[in-house]
Amino acid sequence: MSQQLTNLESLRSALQSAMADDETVVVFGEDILDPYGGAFKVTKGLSTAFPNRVFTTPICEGAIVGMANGLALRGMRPVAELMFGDFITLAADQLINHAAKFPAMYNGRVTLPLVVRTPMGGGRGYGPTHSQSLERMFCGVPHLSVVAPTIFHDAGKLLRAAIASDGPVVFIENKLLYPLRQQLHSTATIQHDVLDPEAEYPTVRLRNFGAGDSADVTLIANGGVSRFLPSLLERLADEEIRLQAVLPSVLSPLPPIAPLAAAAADSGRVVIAEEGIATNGWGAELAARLYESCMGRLACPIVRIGAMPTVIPAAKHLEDEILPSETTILNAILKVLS
Amino acid sequence: MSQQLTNLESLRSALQSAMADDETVVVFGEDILDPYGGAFKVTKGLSTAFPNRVFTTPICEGAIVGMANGLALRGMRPVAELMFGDFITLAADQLINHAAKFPAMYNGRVTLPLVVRTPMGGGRGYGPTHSQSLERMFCGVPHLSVVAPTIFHDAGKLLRAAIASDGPVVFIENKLLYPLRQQLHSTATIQHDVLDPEAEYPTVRLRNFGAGDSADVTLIANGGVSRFLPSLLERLADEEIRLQAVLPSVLSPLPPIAPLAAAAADSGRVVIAEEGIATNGWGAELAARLYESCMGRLACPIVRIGAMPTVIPAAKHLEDEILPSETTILNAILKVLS
Amino acid sequence: MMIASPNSFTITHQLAEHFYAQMLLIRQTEQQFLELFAQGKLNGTVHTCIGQESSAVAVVNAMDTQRDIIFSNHRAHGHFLAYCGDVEGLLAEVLGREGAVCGGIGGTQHLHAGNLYTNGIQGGIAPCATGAALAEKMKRSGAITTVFLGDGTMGQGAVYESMNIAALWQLPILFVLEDNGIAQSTPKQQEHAGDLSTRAQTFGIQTFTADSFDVLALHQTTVAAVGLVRQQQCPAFLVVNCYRLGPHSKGDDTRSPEELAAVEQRDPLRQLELQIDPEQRQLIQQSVQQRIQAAVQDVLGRPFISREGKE
Amino acid sequence: MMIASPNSFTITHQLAEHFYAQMLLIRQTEQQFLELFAQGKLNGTVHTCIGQESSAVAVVNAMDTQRDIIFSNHRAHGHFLAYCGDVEGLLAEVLGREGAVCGGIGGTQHLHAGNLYTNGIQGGIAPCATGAALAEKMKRSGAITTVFLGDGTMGQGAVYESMNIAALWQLPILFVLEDNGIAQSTPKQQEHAGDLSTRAQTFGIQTFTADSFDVLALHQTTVAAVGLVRQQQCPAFLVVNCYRLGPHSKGDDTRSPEELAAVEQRDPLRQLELQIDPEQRQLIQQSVQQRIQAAVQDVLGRPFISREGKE
Ligand SMILES: Cc1ncc(C[n+]2csc(CCOP(=O)(O)OP(=O)(O)O)c2C)c(N)n1
Ligand SMILES: Cc1ncc(C[n+]2csc(CCOP(=O)(O)OP(=O)(O)O)c2C)c(N)n1
Ligand SMILES: [Mg+2]
Ligand SMILES: [Mg+2]
Repeated sequence: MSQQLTNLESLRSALQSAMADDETVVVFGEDILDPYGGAFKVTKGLSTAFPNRVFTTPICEGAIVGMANGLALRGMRPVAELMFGDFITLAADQLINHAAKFPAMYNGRVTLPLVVRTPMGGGRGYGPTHSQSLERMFCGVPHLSVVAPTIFHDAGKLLRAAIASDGPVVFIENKLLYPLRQQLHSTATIQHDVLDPEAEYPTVRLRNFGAGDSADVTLIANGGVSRFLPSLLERLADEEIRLQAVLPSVLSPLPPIAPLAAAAADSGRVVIAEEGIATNGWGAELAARLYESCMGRLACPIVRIGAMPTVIPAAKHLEDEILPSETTILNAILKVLS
Repeated sequence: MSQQLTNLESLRSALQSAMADDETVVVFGEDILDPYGGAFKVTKGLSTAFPNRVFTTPICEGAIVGMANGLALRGMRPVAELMFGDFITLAADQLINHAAKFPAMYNGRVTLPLVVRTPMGGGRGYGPTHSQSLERMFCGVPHLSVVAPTIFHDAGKLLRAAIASDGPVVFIENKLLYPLRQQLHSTATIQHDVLDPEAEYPTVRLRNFGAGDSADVTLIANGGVSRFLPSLLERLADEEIRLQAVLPSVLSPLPPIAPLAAAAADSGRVVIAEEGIATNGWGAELAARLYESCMGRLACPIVRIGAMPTVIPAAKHLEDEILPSETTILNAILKVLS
Repeated sequence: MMIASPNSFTITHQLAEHFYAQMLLIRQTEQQFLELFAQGKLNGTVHTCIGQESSAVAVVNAMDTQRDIIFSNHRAHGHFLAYCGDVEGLLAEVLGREGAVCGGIGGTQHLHAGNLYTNGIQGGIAPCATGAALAEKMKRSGAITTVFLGDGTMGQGAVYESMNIAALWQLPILFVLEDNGIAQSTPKQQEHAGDLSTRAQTFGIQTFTADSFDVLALHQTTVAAVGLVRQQQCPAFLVVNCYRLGPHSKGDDTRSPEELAAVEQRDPLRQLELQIDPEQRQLIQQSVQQRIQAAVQDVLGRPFISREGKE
Repeated sequence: MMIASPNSFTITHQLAEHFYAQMLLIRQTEQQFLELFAQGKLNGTVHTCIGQESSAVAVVNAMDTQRDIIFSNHRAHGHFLAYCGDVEGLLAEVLGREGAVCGGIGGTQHLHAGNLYTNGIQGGIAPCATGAALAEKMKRSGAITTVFLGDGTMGQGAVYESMNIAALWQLPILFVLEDNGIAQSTPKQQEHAGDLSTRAQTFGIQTFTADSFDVLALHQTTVAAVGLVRQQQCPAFLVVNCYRLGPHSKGDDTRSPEELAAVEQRDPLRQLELQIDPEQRQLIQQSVQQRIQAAVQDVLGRPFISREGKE
């Protein structure tokens, strides 16, 4: 099997191919021109290949997304980059009161094929305003999708799906995943399959045990925390704990609940993990839905793991205490097992 | 017993007394000067009484809250009004990356006594950008409180508590509650008591049955939907259905879960209602927490009621179909009872 | 362009009548709204442009409505009617009846027809319009984009972000400031430092100013501005001094009687009326009145729109 | 004010030495940061103001640091050190050690000491500073507020919203534009239409410009601007043309060697050095070096800060 791409390479080549395939795709953002190629280099090479369709913008996140809205209304497929996900607050009005409103409030008579890509997450010591995972703010906004690849998804394919979609999508890229290689296939220990291969934004399932067995624990997780899974799955396999990890790639609207609920009920023990704060997070809605669907079939309460509810410190050792880690997830798994 | 104040009167007199009692209280917002006195008239009379501490601002919601942040850092107690709650998206960055960050990221060495008051909610035919209940976006933001009176709370007292608080508070006023009279005492049918009278933002409990009995159903609700309760409690009393309604006034961080869970477990049947969209709403976190705390003690899944997940139409009859009503709550109650 | 043609006299004459008919249509449609509101048949809110119709008519008629694009705000009935004349669709929209241009969902503040888009968030349309202008420039459609902003809305930072980008990238967009000197209840002097008509200068955007009192002159200025935008593929800023004769929305006017009397003197419709041949005028008045009466009757007879089939 | 005093020669001389000491302290502290970063002892990011120290020193020294207020941004070490000189507190902050000014939580971009506040969101501090200026005006403290903004940050609408309010309400605030001609990797010409130094004109805000190359002249200009703000209780806009000698943060400089060589020629520290008596210069250099070495040693010897006791 050929060496897998990194998340970053996958995203970058998706942008390249999307622009090559469709000349209505235009890309915007701060500092995205070559040779710099963007703060996280996802757009590197794009402006050289498509000089007339890649725009470096002034620093004005609101107008970046606003402009993208106008382009989308007029038949283009804008892909806007916000340099850090923390700045999405500045575009909240354009996302909520414009992008997500136009098609519905004009009674479906316009489409709004917009993608806002942005890196979220901590772990790099960037401090309180450059480390958050704010996608939760946009989960549940009607007519807006929130998509986030894990390392077990083909990030580029998801991005292509988002670009092909006729509605607005907030596309979350976790900073720490960029350099990691995508893991799209099974390994000796880890069974990799896709619950809904036909879905626009599919859900991946990973198991550290054979197909015949049922899981001891179900972990439902998204985005950045997926980086802990290869080690976690191996480690639990060693201890003969059967873990199944279910990884949706669309955070909002949630994918159909039945397959997730089936997976949850299969083990009766569930952990939900995300990098953002768990309180009122993505996992809150998911947990509520799972409880609804699994009434009487859960052996114990769902444990939700996320960042502690405070600011994310700049000092690395303090940051580590705030953000979820392999250990906090492992402990949650052991907790639901006990 | 003397005639109760309307919600509007209560809020207005709280602003008056807060300004009279503390000269660091300053009030800002669009069109708030007399004789106009603000779009919803909550600030009416203030600029006449305190001409030097009431400021009508240009139309710039971001800077309104930003300025308030600066005032708060410098020892004032700003109360900013956003004319419609829908515009809070424009202040999201100032609330999330400034107000909620400064005290914690400066390691507790500053306080930020800010109140952002804003009317949320529909039912007036104002259409997609003037009718939303967006408080859910700010629920779960660390170091930020979200407070919302019901008609069973002393709205003015809550506002005074918010003004007295040393951290930032988003204070949600439901438009349709403004003209309604506060109901702060028991009536022939409705037992009114406060679960935590000492709390800064107390939780009210209403029961249409005597103290000895336990409830058939527990409804946990907030803000605007409280207006349906007087009729609902009466109606269910007629049908001999014992309803207890639990109404927190602080939406985030949630009040201690134990008393809410006790109320939920008491009946084993729970409905959660809010005017905002239920998906990823205030009720999602609440439901998840109740399930956690009431494991095995709920007779059936919690039903969450909120606005349908779409834009709020301008046409009144269409709007009525989207927003929660007495009927949708009643139906949810009947559903959990069946 | 028409103005400069050889038979300019007749054409100006025709133009005046054409403008008069449109302005009257707007005025009377909005008066209907207020009446329907008073009768309880219309819910929510309406922001009428009574007194400002000439701005809508002068500007929109300077555009190429086959291809050009308009973004507008809460006070958009005039822009909408000058653009497409669909009285029935608009009436149905605000009354929630079948045939509503946005299915009764948008209502008065959130309208869409052809290339016209409105939204109720002050300032938010400025970057959207800027993006639309970029789209058309990239498509080489030759279309320009016009965005209508009020004086109060010049308080929003989004406007300056947009102007900067529009000038930096030389986008074909006309920023139209309808300066009626008031925002809801607040006079301009309490909202703005300095002179609003200089706000685009720092970005190197050429500024045009005119008064809405004289619709023909305003039109001529707009034609020049539109010509610049289209030919040079660059932004321009058009400041229209105008007068809000009515309340902000309904009945919420706190201006003094003197102030109201003063703006009343600046009614462009009455002013234009004087320039129209009385016979013609009567014909136009009759036709507009019939049109509107028929539309109201038609639309009120339609069933309320249903949500069926919508998710 | 000092400048205009009778013994202006000696005092200018003393001022130059004072400024030189501060600028050198800033320069060498930041060089330490880069070194510590290279050694893997410092995580995250640092935006050094290498080459721009004179702006920090000239502006902050024109203020009354006992009462005046400073808001700054991601590139704030210079402002911080010129304001309070707390090398140890700053070092501890970026190294996460005991004694950190913000408990290691804020880190390089989120600093607070006395009346100085920084944040890492470009533009967001402008309205905060405006509010602070209003607070001080209401309190009649006589304090003024200075807010530091970069040229790139002039793209944010929040800046214009703030200028409008500051001018409308005549607030004692000095907007300082540190125009180093670049934002991260993007040259000013790709970020802005028109001339940045005219951006405050439309609001009627008086504008001062100076070059950071000559710290004494810049200081003099700032003293005038501060004097205006304090005496007239009104806003002013100070444009400081300056030069970023180093990368945006660490190693991310894509400027050409020629460009870098050109800015290298504009190092205000080297320029000032020429004006200082060699003996004095050596004394200052030694003292600064000792100070920093001692601080680094001290701070690196401290334990990592703990979260205990924090919620
Ligand atoms: C973001 C936002 N803030 C506030 C409002 C409420 N509002 C609607 S119209 C208006 C006044 C607008 O004044 P101006 O821009 O001068 O336009 P005019 O009403 O005079 O046409 C205000 C404050 C809004 N719709 N959007
Ligand atoms: C709202 C926001 N957008 C983007 C950034 C990322 N960023 C940090 S510094 C910077 C460039 C700022 O340029 P300028 O204002 O000229 O200041 P300089 O770095 O030159 O001092 C950018 C884009 C940010 N911190 N905040
Ligand atoms: Mg106006
Ligand atoms: Mg710069």
